[in-house]
Amino acid sequence: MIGLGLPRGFLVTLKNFVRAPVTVQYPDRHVGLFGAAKEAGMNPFRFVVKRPVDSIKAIAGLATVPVALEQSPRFRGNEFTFYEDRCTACASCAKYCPLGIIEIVSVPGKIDAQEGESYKLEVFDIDIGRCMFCGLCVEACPYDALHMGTKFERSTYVRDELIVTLDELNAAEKKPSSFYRPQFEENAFDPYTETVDDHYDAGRHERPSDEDLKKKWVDER
Amino acid sequence: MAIKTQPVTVNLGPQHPSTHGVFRLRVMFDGEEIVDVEPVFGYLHRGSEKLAEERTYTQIVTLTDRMDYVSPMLNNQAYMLAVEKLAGIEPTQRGVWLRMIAAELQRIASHLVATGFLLQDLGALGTPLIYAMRERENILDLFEMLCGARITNSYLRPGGVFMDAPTGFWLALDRELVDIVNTLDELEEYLSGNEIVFSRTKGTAVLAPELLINASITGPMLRASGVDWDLRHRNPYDYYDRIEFKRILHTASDNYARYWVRVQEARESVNIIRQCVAQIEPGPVRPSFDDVPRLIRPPKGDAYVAIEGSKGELGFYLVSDGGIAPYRMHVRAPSLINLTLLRDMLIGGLFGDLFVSFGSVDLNMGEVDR
Amino acid sequence: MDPAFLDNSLWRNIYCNLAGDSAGCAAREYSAGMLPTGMEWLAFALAAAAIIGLFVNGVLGGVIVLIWGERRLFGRFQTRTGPNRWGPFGLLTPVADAIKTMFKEDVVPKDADRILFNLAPVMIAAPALLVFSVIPFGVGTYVADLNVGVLFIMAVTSLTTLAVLTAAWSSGNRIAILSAFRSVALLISYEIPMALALVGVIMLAGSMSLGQIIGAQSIPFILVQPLAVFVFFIAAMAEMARAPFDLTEAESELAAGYLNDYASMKFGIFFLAEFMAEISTSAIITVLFLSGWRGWEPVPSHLWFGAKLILVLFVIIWFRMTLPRLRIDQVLKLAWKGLFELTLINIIVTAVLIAIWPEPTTTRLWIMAAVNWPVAIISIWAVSKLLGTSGYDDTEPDSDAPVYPVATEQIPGSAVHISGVTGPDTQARISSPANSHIEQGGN
Amino acid sequence: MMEVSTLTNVAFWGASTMTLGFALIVVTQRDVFRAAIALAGSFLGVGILYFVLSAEFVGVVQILVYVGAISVLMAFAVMFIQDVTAGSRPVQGRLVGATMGALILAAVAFTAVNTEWSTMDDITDPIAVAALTEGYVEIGTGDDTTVAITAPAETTELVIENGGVLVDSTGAVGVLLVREYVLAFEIIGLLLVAALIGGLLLMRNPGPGSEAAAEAKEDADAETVGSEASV
Repeated sequence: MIGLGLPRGFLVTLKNFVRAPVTVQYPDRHVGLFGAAKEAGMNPFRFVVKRPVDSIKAIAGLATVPVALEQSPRFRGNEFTFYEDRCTACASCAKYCPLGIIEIVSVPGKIDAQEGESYKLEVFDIDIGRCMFCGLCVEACPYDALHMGTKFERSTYVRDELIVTLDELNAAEKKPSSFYRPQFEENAFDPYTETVDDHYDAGRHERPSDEDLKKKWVDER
Repeated sequence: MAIKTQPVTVNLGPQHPSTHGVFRLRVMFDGEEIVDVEPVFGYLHRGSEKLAEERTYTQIVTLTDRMDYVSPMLNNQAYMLAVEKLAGIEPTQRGVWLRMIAAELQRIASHLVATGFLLQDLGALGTPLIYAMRERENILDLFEMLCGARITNSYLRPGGVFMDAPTGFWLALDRELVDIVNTLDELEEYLSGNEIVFSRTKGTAVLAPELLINASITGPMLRASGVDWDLRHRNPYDYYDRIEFKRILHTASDNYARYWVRVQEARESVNIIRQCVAQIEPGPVRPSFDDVPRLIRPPKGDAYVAIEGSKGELGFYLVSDGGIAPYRMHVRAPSLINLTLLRDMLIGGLFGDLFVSFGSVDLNMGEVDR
Repeated sequence: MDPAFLDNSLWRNIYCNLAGDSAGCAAREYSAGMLPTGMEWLAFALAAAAIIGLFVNGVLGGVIVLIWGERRLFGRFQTRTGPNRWGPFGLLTPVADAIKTMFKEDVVPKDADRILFNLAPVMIAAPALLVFSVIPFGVGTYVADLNVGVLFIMAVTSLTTLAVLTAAWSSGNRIAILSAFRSVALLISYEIPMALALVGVIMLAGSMSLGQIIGAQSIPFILVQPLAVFVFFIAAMAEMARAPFDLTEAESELAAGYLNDYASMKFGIFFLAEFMAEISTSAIITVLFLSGWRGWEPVPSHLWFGAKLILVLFVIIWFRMTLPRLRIDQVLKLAWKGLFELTLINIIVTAVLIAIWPEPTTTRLWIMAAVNWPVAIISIWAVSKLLGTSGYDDTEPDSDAPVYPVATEQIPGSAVHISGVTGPDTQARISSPANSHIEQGGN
Repeated sequence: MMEVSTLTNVAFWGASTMTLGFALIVVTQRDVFRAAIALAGSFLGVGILYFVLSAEFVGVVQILVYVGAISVLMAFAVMFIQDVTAGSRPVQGRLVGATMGALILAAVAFTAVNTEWSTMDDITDPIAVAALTEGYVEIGTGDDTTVAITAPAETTELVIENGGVLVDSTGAVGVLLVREYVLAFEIIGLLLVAALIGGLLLMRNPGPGSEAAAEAKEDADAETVGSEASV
């Protein structure tokens, strides 16, 4: 059973043995002395002199530095970014959701100076516990009010906490994913460093012209 | 010399580490030799075909992701071709090229998984599997760039794909293609000449081509027996007729041939992707909503489209009654049909070869049970 | 219980220090012991307690480090990092594992034979620990230099199979029984080449005492006995049931085999015994073939031993990480048709060499090495030919091989694509009568 | 009369109890597999007894062969028994068996009591006395390994150098086996081979023309496999 194949296999595994590991450590990664010094922004000697305790920890393998995950801006994640100002309560998202987990209750309400009459949201609940993040709701939203988020940590001990309500959506940090929102990609928007708090800055997918709006809301009434 | 023995029946699964999902095999052993095999499946049945009757044509894409969860892009492609045929939608050029690139990347990923798990079944303690999965991760990163998800892609829409590739994608793809070839080289260096892999897989679970054809086995399993049957060549869908590619054939029809065909096909897929990248042109990736609305209502009728999936002929049969949801959907799942020769493969073999032969079918329980 | 076994050993030193100038220690000039005369039994008990405590804890500590090291090395071979979260460099991971294992529910299957089921972990742990009693870890660091040390190791390691058999049978589980059958087959097959491989070493050293074998290695026997090393290494891997011979556990076939029904610390003991076997095997290889604790002077002998031990462990782990598992018939074939012959060749060649040059000195050992290496290479090559490896290089199919005939043309009217670009535009895919209902469809 | 050390006594009685206790389990235990394991324990006790008697070579071989191999094979063979846990049914004519057993026990006891065992005082060989009374001189080799003096392999007579004492019986056993009792040794080997072949023959399938029948059966199996192509 001895041939050249086995030794070649051993060489391949040995070659991989000396390779740098591909593991991505999360949420932080262990570093040695050099890594800790680099993180602190000084050379190792200076680091040992300046911060002896930290350097001992680093040598003992206990020092960690946080890791920023490399994710695509299109990542369809948690924490939907929702701009209530833009929502007309048309419930397209609820209709397009394959699982029917978006619950919308609306009342006829406010009048937007620009866009005219709209509906006020009473309830806008997304049951994230059942959500599969397909993004069809975001794709369906004609006014770009709903965006996918970029986070992925939302573990709780109680299922009810997985229902995201309107208040939570409004309060959440607005880091919209560029999934189905090409305007973010055109502006080279990075959802991992920037936030878009104002719905005007979030850009419009297909914004009707002023004439159209006037025709629709004033002339034809 | 025959020694008086008594066969013993052992239940392998449904919670067995090597059954590639939840699958149960009632095996009768005589010593180490397999006397009888009875496959029991259905543990992962989720009723996807029934669920499809309650969903719009676009929503069903999310269901197809979950059928063969190691090659969702190919499922998407097969399903969308069926929808386009049913509704008479003409896809956009760029959309077709993009989904071909995605499908071929998915084929590589799927073949890598198959190879890795075959070696896992052979008893290599994870090393080849991790080398293969490492490369698959990079492919999934590309998918994340394309559509924001790694496995539950739902990338395709009627008439194309939902979004054009981001600008960084093409550079990453170029790099990844080089990496894939390197990984395949490494895997072949490691395994293709390995005496233990040889002695374990050569001449085991040999199936005659006639038997395979009669049982309507397709895919790498069929091509490993020397039957030149590749739907990309026989029945070109999308733009495969504009692509020059080699059909990989092996004549031995044993476990080794199946492994070899998969690895070589992954190499060939790299070629296909290179040609796709060379031919792709700018343009819209899906028809405008005037041509193809979000909610399509195909005319009454039915359509069947099959593509060359990573595991064999993957077909979707759709019947429309003119509504927003299909009246009936049926999937020709290659994993299920390739499993039908399990008894022929296993009976008379040894226990050690059981899961190797089983793994060489490259089946996926999500697809078998749907 | 002849005290002569215990000469100069750790055991003897402790005992004589305690008991003083008593019967067993006459020649050792321990004029006064710590205990008064007549308290030999207490000295015996104390020394025994000390030795047992030292060795059991030392071995368990070694196992913990080995588990950590093995997992780290696994990680590196698979381009991962391995466990590194818990404690410095992940060193506390095995401790955490042990705590977790202890607090698991201790399940005994309904059909199990309770007594034997509980006895099996003890049966496997005892011999695994017993092996260490004869291994010299350094100058004067051993419990007993048994004059049949090599044979003792063989005897004690063979006990593990009985434990495996007991565990498998008492579980009342068919998969476990299959694993036990394999275990017995492996034992019977590999005990023989393993023992025969050692004959060459015993002949060269002229003794079965591990101390004397180390003493005889003016050059490491790995250079003098390449065939013996080759066979012993493979046989030892098989005896330990490590990959590529892990047929008894074979997680992809038997799903841990005889360990199937064990939970909690009973499983933990099996697990520990497995790693103890790995350490003891490496130690035996170190002693028999790598000249044990011998090395250049200023470095202490224990360090030499440790370094060689770690080297052997690395090679074992490397093997385990690289090779797929062999099938049972191939494993047995390898033992009977391959290794057995190799050991016989080795014995004959060594016997002839010793007959020519009795009482081997360093120079003579070098000459023997020069003879043995070509013999080893040629015989391994010849035996691999006998085992039938021809054709192992034709990975690609013959290009002239007949391919199953299918139509070379495309199926007429086959294109499903409607864009008009892909050629003939028809709705139906296959126009056979059986599939005619499909033609109704499309648009 | 030499004084046997307390430790030796403890070891002897411990090992004897172990041997007899396990032997008792062997004959009383219904479960055949448990009996086989107990037998292994009994063998182990005998092995320890050999160690106590300074016959460590025999002791190790006892463990290697009897505990490590024969017990394993017995336990293995037990698995082929139809109903292991029930064991064998009580034999007819228990009375006869009991009588026979009692008679044999009586004979053994009678012999043991009536034999004139040689005592320590009867031993005149000074070396043996030295060994037994632990009054020997140890010889170190100068290295840290202290070696007890052994006999040169060429002679069957035990030569003691420097007034030391023979501890290693391995060489002596080997010399005896391949010099004086070589014929007996070979005959036993032959006997074992014969037993092996006999065992294989007994295990054979006793069907009519077994090999041809087996082949025909295999062919038939292959045909059925071919015909039912799918499940």
